[in-house]
Amino acid sequence: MITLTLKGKLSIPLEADSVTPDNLHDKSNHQIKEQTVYWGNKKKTIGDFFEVEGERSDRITVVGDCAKVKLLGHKMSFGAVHVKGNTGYNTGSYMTGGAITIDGNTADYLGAMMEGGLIDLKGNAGHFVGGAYKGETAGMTGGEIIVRGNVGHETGSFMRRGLIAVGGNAGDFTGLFMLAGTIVVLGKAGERVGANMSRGSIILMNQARLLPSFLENGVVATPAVEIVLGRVRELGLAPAGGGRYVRHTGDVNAVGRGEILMRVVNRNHLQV
Amino acid sequence: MTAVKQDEGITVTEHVVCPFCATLCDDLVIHVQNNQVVKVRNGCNLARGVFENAHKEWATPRVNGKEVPYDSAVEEAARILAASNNPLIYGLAATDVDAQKKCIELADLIGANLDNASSV
Amino acid sequence: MVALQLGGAPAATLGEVKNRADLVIFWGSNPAESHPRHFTRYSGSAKGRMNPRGRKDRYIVLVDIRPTPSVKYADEFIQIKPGHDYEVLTAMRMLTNGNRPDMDSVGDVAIQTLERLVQRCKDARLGVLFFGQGITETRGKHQNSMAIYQFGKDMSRHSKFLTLPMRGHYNVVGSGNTMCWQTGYPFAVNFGRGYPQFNPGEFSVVDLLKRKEPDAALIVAAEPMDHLPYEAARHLENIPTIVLDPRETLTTKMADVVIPVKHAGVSVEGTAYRMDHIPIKMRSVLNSPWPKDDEPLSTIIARIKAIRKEEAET
Amino acid sequence: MGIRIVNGEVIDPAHGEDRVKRDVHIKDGKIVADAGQDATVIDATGCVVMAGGVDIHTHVAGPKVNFARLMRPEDHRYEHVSREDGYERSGTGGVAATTYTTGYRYCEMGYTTIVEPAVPPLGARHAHEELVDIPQVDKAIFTLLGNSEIIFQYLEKGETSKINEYISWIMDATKSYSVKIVNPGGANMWKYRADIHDIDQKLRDFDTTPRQIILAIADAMATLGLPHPLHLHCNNLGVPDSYKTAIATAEAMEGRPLHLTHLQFSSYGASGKRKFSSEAPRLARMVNDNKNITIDVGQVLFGKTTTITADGPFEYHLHKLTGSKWYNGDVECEDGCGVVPYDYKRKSFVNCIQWAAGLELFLLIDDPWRVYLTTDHPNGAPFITYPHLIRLLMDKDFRREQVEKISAEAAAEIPLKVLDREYTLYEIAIITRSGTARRLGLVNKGHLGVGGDADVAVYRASRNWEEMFAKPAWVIKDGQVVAKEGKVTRQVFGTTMYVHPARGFADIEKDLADFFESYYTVNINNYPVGLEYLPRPELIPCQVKA
Repeated sequence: MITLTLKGKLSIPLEADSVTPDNLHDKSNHQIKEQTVYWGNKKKTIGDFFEVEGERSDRITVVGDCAKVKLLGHKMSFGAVHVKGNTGYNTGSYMTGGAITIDGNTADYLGAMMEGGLIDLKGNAGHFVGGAYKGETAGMTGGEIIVRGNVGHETGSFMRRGLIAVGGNAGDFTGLFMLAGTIVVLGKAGERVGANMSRGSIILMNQARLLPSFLENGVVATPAVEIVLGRVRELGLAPAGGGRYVRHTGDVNAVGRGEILMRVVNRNHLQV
Repeated sequence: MTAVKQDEGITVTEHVVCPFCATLCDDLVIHVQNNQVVKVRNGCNLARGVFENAHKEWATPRVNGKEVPYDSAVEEAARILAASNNPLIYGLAATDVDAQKKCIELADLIGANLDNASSV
Repeated sequence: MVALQLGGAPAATLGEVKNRADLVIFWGSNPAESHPRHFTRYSGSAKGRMNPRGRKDRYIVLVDIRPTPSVKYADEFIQIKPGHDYEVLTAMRMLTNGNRPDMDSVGDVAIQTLERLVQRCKDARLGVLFFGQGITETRGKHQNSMAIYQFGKDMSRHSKFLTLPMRGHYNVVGSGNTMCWQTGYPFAVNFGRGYPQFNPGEFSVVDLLKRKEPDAALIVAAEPMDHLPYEAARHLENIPTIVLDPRETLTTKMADVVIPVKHAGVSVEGTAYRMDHIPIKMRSVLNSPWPKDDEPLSTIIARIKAIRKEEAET
Repeated sequence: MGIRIVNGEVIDPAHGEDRVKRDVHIKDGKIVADAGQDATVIDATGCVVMAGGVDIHTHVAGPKVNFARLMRPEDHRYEHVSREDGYERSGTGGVAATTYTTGYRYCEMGYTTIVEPAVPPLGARHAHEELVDIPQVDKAIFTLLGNSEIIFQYLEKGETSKINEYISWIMDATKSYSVKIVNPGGANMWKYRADIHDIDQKLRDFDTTPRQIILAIADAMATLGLPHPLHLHCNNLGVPDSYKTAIATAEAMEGRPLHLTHLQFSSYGASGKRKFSSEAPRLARMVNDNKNITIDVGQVLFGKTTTITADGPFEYHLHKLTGSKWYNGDVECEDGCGVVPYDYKRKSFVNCIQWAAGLELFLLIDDPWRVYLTTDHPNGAPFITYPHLIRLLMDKDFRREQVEKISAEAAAEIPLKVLDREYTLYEIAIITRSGTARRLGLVNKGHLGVGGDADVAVYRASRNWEEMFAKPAWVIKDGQVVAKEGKVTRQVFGTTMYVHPARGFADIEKDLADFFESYYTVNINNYPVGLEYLPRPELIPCQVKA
């Protein structure tokens, strides 16, 4: 186990993409301290900002309020990063494997462009969870992201594969330009869910106002949903089971083969 | 190519471009007397505002509120930016391309954040 | 800008509008007050090759959440419910693509009204949709612009159609262009690692200031104390702030260092880019005792290089 | 202080020198007979010494290139030039790289001169503002005139002398080097969502045809004595049977000098099972038979790129085909442009035919002085792939390996599979510098004779041509060493070359004033680009025939 403890409070952000098992697993304690991080416009080392305990491990624990620490677990492909606190922008971006657990909150772009692995966030996330960076036409292509709190806008934008499960509420444009994959929102979802989605599934446990470009396609009780929700439970969230879902297909302005499944609470919602 | 007429101390400049909005009208006729714009032809209200008020409230070189020689203000600016660990350069939308280029060069040199009004 | 990055757009210079457009739509834009001569020079009464009679050869539609002074220049005003631009545009895209929304109205606009508008676009010799801050600063932000561009691309399958933003500051397009050719990105760039990184939100001015991350600021030809949200601008009061500006502003009054400069386009020549990306050389009509702003910037660059060299030697 | 390059083998096709062991002397930015005793000595043992590369067609600056940068942040995110690595200015790469990065990369390949070939007059100021920010190389622009409504109006009235006068005026007003025509009449028709498909098809608004446009402009250019002849992107580019239009266009010229650009994109037929075939052999024969014609290839190489062209209708077609991002930018009274990302795939039949057709043009055109190496950057591939392309031309075994990797269906059909020709170093020097410099009319470039510009590339000889051309041991610009071992060591700025043709063919002042007033949105008095936009101007004289 490698433990990095943040020495003080940061006001200027730190880009810490060197903090991955891929980079640190074969390094001595001294070498870890010498690894590069970027603090504002200065090139610094991990040892400048963190107390470092342990060495040569694929398990990294980061302790402290790292809300200004960006890019933790960036591009990691194996091992585990456990953050006992908050994290900053781009946590777990481009990760291909391994697991990141965050006890606190995080900023925007959690797991952006993710290809594989697991991210478990106990608190809230910002915008673009599992999303695509600006201009990219493919976002998350694999892996799983669990957020126990709330998420911001554009969750899973341009998603191609994988699972994003949100325990709390989601902002607007969940599943924007989604190409495939699955998004589950246990709380309330904001406006414009699935805008421009071509394929893929969005499962909503509460009512949401959909765009005109989604067509209602009957009420279904599908085993596929139960399989997804089973996995979500395994990952530690607790969606209700066994319900029926109104199936909406769209976005007809895109390819139109996506689906939004909204859990039926009572019949009245159909007039909403 | 600018037609400049001298008439009772008034200089008239034609084909003037208005530096207010991105419509960038380039047919203004500006009359100047004693380094003040006294008449704006072809311009809208906003253009008139820009030119007719242009001689008012000129900024002066200052450091911490005190007027200083120009070079001292520039020197202080360099000192502040050289010492900064995370500078921000913002603006650019209301000046010309040469100044914009210099802002980018400076941002590149000092590792700054650089943004313009596009993001606002 | 972000919307352009997401998918591009069908665009043209404003002379195309002057010469050919027979349908002009303003959406979330109030040109009568924000761009007063746009109408006469390019989009409304301007006479051109196919529009010899000017205004009479064009049908003009205004779409907004409330009537504005621009309404009187339009043939038709469509009022939509605040914050519903995206829904209305979604319905218009459906109609363009041959799908009728299963509802009578969207965003308080009757589907029939939208159907008529879409048909006008399809029948146009050249249709143009100008959009302004009313759409880019409401719920959905850049996704609203994206919806406009998507509508333009959908409509391009049926007719010649353009979607053009009404940009504000006179050279905001120049700043985007210059940054783009030198860094690859039009705004929100960070050079902290020695090369340009781009991420709106992470590196854009309002977010940076709200998070109190910069430890010094250089403001060039802008008025953040007036234009930015106060919760962002107030961080400038807590850090060393340098301002280059021809005139006293709220920002110069607050700044630690004020460097007066010539006023581009008033007291010095220089290039600016029009909203349709055409560069024009500005003229000078007044004298100013101060240098042009690139001069103090060059001096600052030289001084910082010298300071770095001294530091390296000691 | 001068430089003396010793012990190298000089390849200088302009003077017929092929691997000649001689010293090259440099002083005051020029090649000289004797650099003097105090000259710095560069020991080029094991190296070949050539003039700096001259790229005749590369989209590197101006409005549409900047739209390509703007529209694709994802193109910049994964490649950068960092100040940490010692560069004066940082930047980002990808296929549409930033200006500083573009200059550094060209220099690091041994290129010292580049031409941005497609600038609409209204975009000239923008293009020049970008050129100022491209270091390490000399530069020039070509102005787009093939859809100029002013020329169309004069054509309708048969006012040839006014066309001469206008082109002379616009060359000066845009500080341009020559004229480019893209899809003559096509961009104008695109303003109605239409295109033009035959060189004798009439335009909709104007009583003229592509044939008339091309001939009038070519004749005007000859009258003005512009140093580079008409640079033409044919109608119907990129579609099956485009080769027929290219041949018809070449025949229409009736012996007038013509440069057909990125001819590869016009070399397709409609035969074979897929109704898409390479007709490069026919076009090569046409070039071999017509000494008035030169071409650059516009080679396609596999990978992701961004297509950028003034051919608006072509880009819309590509956007519909691929569903990719699409930017369209029509330019009032003048032209248009489009930008669409594209991915050339080894498994795509069509892309493989395109790849093969370019190589076939290189290998089947006999005279290397009339075929030039380009990728129509970035349309066929980014320019950083030139060393790879050189290896494809010089190494037939390598080429055969590459053929084996492409779509088997395409591999079975392409004429390329039977071509064994290998380019020599001497021929490579012609198609990358000596030939292009000569065709551009740049008498001081592309050679190592006394009086030439001291732009020199020293390549360490290797059997792996790709490695050799990717990292020259030394690059010298204007007599200074600016790169070593493929890395920029000194930032310098080259000149911008332009022409100033004679005037006085006709009086068009009032015509222009009326036209601008009626149809332009920019004041004619604010339209011309002044010399202040060229901080290092280099006037190249026109050659008017007596």
